[in-house]
Amino acid sequence: MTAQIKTEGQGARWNLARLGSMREAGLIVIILALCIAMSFASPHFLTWGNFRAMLMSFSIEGIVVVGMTILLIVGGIDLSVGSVVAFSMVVSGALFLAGLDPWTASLIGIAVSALIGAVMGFFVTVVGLNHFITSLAAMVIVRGLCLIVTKGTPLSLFTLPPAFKAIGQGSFQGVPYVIIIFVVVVAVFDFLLRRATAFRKVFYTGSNEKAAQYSGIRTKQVKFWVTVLSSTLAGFAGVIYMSRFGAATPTFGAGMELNIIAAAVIGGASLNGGSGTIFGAILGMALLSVVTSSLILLDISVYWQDMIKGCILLAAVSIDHLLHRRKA
Amino acid sequence: MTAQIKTEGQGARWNLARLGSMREAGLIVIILALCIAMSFASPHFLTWGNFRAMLMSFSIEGIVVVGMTILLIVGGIDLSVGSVVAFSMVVSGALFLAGLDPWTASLIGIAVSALIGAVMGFFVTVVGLNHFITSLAAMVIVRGLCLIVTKGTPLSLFTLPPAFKAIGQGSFQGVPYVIIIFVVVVAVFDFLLRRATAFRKVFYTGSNEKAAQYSGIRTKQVKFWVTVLSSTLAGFAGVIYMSRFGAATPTFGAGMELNIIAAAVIGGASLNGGSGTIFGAILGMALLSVVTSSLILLDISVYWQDMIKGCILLAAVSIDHLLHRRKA
Amino acid sequence: MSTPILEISGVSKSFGAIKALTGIDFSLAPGEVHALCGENGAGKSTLMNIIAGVLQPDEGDIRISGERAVIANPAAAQRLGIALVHQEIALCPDATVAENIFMPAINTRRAPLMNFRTLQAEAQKVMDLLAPIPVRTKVGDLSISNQQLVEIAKALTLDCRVLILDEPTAALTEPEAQRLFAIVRELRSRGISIIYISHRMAEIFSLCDRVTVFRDGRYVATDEIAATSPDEIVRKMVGREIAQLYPDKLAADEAPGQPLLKVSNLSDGSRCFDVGLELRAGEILGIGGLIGSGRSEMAQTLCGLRPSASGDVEIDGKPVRISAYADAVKAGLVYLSEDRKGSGVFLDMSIAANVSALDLGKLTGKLGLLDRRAETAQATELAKRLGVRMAGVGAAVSTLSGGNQQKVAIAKQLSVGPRVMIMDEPTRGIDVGAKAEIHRLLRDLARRGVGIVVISSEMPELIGLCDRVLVVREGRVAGELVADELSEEAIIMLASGVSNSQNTKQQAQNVA
Amino acid sequence: AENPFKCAPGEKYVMNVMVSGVEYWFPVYEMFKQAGQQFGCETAYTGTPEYDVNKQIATFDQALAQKPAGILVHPMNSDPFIEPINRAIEQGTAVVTFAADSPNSKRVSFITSDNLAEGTYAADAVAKAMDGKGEYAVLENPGQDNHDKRVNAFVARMEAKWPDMKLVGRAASNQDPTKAYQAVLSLAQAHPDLGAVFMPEANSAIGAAQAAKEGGGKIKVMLADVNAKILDMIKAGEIYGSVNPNQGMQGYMGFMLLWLAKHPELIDPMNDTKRSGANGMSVPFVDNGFSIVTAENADDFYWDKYLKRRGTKGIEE
Ligand SMILES: Nc1ncnc2c1ncn2[C@@H]1O[C@H](COP(=O)(O)OP(=O)(O)OP(=O)(O)O)[C@@H](O)[C@H]1O
Ligand SMILES: Nc1ncnc2c1ncn2[C@@H]1O[C@H](COP(=O)(O)OP(=O)(O)OP(=O)(O)O)[C@@H](O)[C@H]1O
Ligand SMILES: O[C@@H]1[C@H](O)[C@H](O)CO[C@H]1O
Ligand SMILES: [Mg+2]
Ligand SMILES: [Mg+2]
Repeated sequence: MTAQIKTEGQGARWNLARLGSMREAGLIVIILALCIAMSFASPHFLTWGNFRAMLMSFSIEGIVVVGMTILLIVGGIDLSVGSVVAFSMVVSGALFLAGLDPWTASLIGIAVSALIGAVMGFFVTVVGLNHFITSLAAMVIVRGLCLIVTKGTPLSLFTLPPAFKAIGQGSFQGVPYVIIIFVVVVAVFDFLLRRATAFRKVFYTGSNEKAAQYSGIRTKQVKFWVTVLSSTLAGFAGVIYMSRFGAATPTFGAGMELNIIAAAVIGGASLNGGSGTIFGAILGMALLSVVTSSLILLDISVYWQDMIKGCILLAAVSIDHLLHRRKA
Repeated sequence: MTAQIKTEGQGARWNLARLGSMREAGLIVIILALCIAMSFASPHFLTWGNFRAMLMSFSIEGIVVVGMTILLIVGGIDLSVGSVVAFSMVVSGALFLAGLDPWTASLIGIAVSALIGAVMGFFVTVVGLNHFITSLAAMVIVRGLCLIVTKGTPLSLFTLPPAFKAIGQGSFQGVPYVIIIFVVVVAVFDFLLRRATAFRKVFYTGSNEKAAQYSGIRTKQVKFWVTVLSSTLAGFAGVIYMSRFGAATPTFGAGMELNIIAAAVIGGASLNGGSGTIFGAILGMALLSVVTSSLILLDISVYWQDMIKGCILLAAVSIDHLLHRRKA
Repeated sequence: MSTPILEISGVSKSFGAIKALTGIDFSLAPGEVHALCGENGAGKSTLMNIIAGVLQPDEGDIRISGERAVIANPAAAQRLGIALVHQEIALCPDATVAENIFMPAINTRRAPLMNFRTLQAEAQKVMDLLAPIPVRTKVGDLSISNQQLVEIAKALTLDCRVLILDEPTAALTEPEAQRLFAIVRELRSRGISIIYISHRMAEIFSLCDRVTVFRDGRYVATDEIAATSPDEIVRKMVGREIAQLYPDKLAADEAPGQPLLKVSNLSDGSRCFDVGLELRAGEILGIGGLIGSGRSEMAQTLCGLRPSASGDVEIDGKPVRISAYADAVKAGLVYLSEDRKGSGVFLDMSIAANVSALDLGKLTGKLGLLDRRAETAQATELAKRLGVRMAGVGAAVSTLSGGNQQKVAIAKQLSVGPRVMIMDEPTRGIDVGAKAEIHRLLRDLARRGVGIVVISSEMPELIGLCDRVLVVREGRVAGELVADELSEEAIIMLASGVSNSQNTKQQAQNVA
Repeated sequence: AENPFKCAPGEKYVMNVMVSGVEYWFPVYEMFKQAGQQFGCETAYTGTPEYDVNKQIATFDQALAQKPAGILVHPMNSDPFIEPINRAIEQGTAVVTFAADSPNSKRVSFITSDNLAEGTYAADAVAKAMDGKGEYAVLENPGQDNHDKRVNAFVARMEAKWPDMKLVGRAASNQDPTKAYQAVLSLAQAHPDLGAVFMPEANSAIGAAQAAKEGGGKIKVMLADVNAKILDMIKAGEIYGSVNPNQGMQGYMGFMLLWLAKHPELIDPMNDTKRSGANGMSVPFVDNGFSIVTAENADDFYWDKYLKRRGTKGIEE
């Protein structure tokens, strides 16, 4: 039978053919093509400095993307991430200003974010609302909480101890900690999502919740915890932003959700659940980032930037789609 | 057979029981309850001036909601509506400033909006991208076009002839034309969506696209035209905004999409397609509007407004959901 | 007799105003295969869902080995050793066959990481018992009948005491069914108790030890198979005698009329090749073949539901170009899908809306408005004719039992008054009585000049109903059997290609 | 005679803005409120938390429905406010615009800092610090009038007065610190000699300053407006400086203008307003001035310290 042959041939080992058949291959090619074109167009593009800059610009958001992708896979969505990022900053910042050490303050900030996720999870699983409307309400409520805590003014955390600031601003052997943290988070969750038993249930629940239930999976629990995870990662990102900017801005991250969701969707996540990868989502983020910074490097007029950016985005996802469809 | 009896009992005529069994009953009750509470809390609430302000604030957006709801029913989504509203304004405005009469200019503005819808429809149906990513790209591109046309500065259309300005600013027997147009558009599309054969296909396509194909429905055509309709209505709204504001602002409507989608979802539209009503979506819009304006009337501190608004929203949709679920 | 492994007493269940089960009693002995019979909508699946923890009873008791049990969810049922193969396929389309098969095990797995290699090897072993479906395939890419096999394989992995099979063979052909029966017998010999739901009497009598009949949500009787007969069971189910299972065929002297449908050279380049067929007025043409032989794809290609590479189609002697299904419908050619849930019905829409989906035009008034009165009338009329058990035509199709959903799908085809109907597994999940009714209806239509093509995996149906049967193998027409040649052996031989008699090949060429 | 500078019972003055939760407005309202109290008037702070002209007009209309004596409004866009402002005037509510104008409406006065002067001053300061020679870039928020004015004035001044200052990049940061951060990083990559960056508001500056700092601190960050974080960074030398509109005067004088517009009977200028029936209070434009914030005076601009010093509840009263 052809079937068996195929199964044996495709061992667990990596090889080029397998790489080519990955969902992400198209995106990789497109990003590489853009990078090559850019390296001709601008002498500054292919420099470590520029790469560092691009990586820095999306690595903290990348942590949020991880949570969003997992949530999309389970069939959910989270519009509140921008607000939660800000709230985590604001809570940690306010506690620090109130005299707590910044590490404990940050842990509390993250815990509070997780709690917000738990409340959303409650409304989704127990009350039975959908993720869209629940997280929309949460987005508004949590943004409101930011205003209440800060009275509308950014908290200046100038006095944060250097050890804490180092997370966001320092580097190890020339590689910023932020990038290291980002890579670790992405690698860990990408691995877990592909291999961990617990995370497989996320796919099953998102693919067909009923079928998952019939297999004994407590899909509500799965959805609950994924919702908590997404908020927790947003909270974690908030703390790193705080360390990087040395400030806690109540308006921070407004509108961020769209970018985050776009990255995940470009990377292959479906809004209907059941599919998506962390690696793809990060590539989606990278694509958006490369395009944005290329336009600045090329000194395109601000009036034209949006238009060109949108067109490149549309072209890229179309090509990716066609490449992928050909294969399927 | 019980079946027959019930069928005969449910004539085309309205009756209270039928009203109670409507999907929208819960929302109506919630909005009424809020209004009654508010009329005790503030002497200004139950005044024509306040109602006029609330109606005016959502009637033009209400036209956009109509298109979005139909698009959601077919299983799509449109993130570009805010940009298209602005572009329609900007194109009509620029043409008017270039010497065209405002009516022709407006028609062209609406036609251009329809064209944008057609391009999105092309990418969705022919290329095969999803609505989310297509309309996200369109949102960015069209916003860019607004900036290019206006060089970023609002066009002042002070010289628009009074007859044209009257659409947005005038009234008939004390009722603003804007409100009249809104009511007519909503009534017409609500009726069509419930009764017209063409719109029934929208429901089939959104409910189960494959089954619709297996019923001989050209689902791609359906999706295409609904996408065009959504953009066209956004363009129409843009022209009315232009008349109302006497200006064409390139940044207008940024972020509008979330509010619009939220209204439709609160009103019972599903992001997975197949269900939704115009009437429900407009009630959703009304709910958001009543909550917002109540907070202002009650003189709630700005710090607290968002938080309270979000909580009321969450409570309202929870109650609606539970009322509805009890029935089902 | 020893304590029953499963004992149901006084179980009732309502869905709103509909009483699906009323005071049901049922008992399952250790190591028996117990058939459950009843008309569509009698409440069989509802009871099984209660036993498997999917639904909660309104009242009544469940005892497992004499102990009262509350089965709060499917996981609880699994812990009690109850496994259910659902009538409606419920698999995760984005996951592989292997993962679907072992999903319950993955759910309870302690180890933090998956071991895909072992998983796949194990899954392939289980799968191969039924059919050699590669387990790395995504379930969403499988045909509906292969999905059904995956469902069964999934249940076989459970270490269960009670296995429930809810119409497992509805979409299976004889060889797969036989493999399943062998497995069932093997399980019985290991002391596992099995509840077997089917509308196929032959299966019940060859496989089961006892049979229980439900009617209208009530318990009617339980008998030893040895002490009863198909006729008696049918009488208990339906409450009357069914005189004749299949309608009369075309008599030998009744020559079929002019050609209604003529197909030549139809290929899609991947799954069907060089197909030719001719359908004449008055006859019912059957199409047989093994699972995955490409019958469905052949029909879908013909109707414009899949792209075709070549082929000419004539309807009523006139050539028609079919590039989309809408063209076919316009030309009077309709197709009933084998995948009821996926492409046959709109689950969350009303019965009336489902019935009218195929031709809205005739319900549309001058202003482009839908005549809802006419829509209701049409649905009511057809539902009555097919005996759909429902609350009303305004009810969502999702509230119907499987067989009744199938009737709605058929009603949709009938609503348009087609010239030619291609029906893919038309009586899938339909009870004996209704089936005879539908067969009579099809024969009636044929006599009135409507072309009927029936694709069926159920051999008796092909033999009992059709005047002529084409057998398909690997996407090609392998041969044709006319009325007096029709037998199970003949069909199987052609379908599996074991016979290489000159004769068959000759015939195949003639047809092509 | 009796002191005429007193409000009648129930006479209420309202301030109306968009993005109402943002710090910029608070010092404006603080002095608006103080002036109101001194006149024995009621005051209220209203607006929408969103950056959305449609929503702001809704709040304006709602405030109007309560028939206040006057509204001090910051119109997010000019022309959309023509009709609402004119409607207010017709119903007898006085309207004064601040910080941004609606010039074609019948508003009585417009009070603002001089955005052109702010941009010009900022340009001079930056150029001087760089000895008149080097590369600079700007971050923008295309579409908001007062911000565009500042940026355009900044660029125009450089071109006119500082020929050796070269504009090497413009990017849209749209008041978003992360966008500003990414833009400055990219600009610094494209132009290794970039010496300064200007932006017309404070939100972007938090991100821009961080990026400049990570780039080794060669880039001078100049902006308009302040907040606590900006002030700290100015003091630490991480931000070069800021031009800050004199918000308090905007509020206080804004109130005075409104009050006078509501009580034109108090004045009797030698003109034709009596004859024409127009409002005799006609001061079309007031410049409330701006401050230059540097490390030396930064301490005076902290909102929380100011609030503590004054012992009031800010916008919550
Ligand atoms: N979710 C539901 N909502 C409302 N009614 C339901 C629902 N599920 C089942 N029913 C009703 O309960 C009755 C019993 O259905 P059930 O599916 O148990 O029948 P069945 O015996 O399995 O029939 P079939 O042979 O067609 O599968 C039917 O009348 C059906 O319409
Ligand atoms: N989308 C698909 N992608 C890949 N293979 C498919 C797809 N759909 C069907 N197949 C395969 O094509 C073959 C033919 O399927 P088809 O459904 O036409 O056969 P059939 O003779 O009607 O049998 P069945 O009883 O399974 O319906 C099967 O092996 C099936 O698994
Ligand atoms: O930047 C601020 C605000 O954005 C507001 O427009 C008021 O004036 C400016 O100084
Ligand atoms: Mg059933
Ligand atoms: Mg088939």
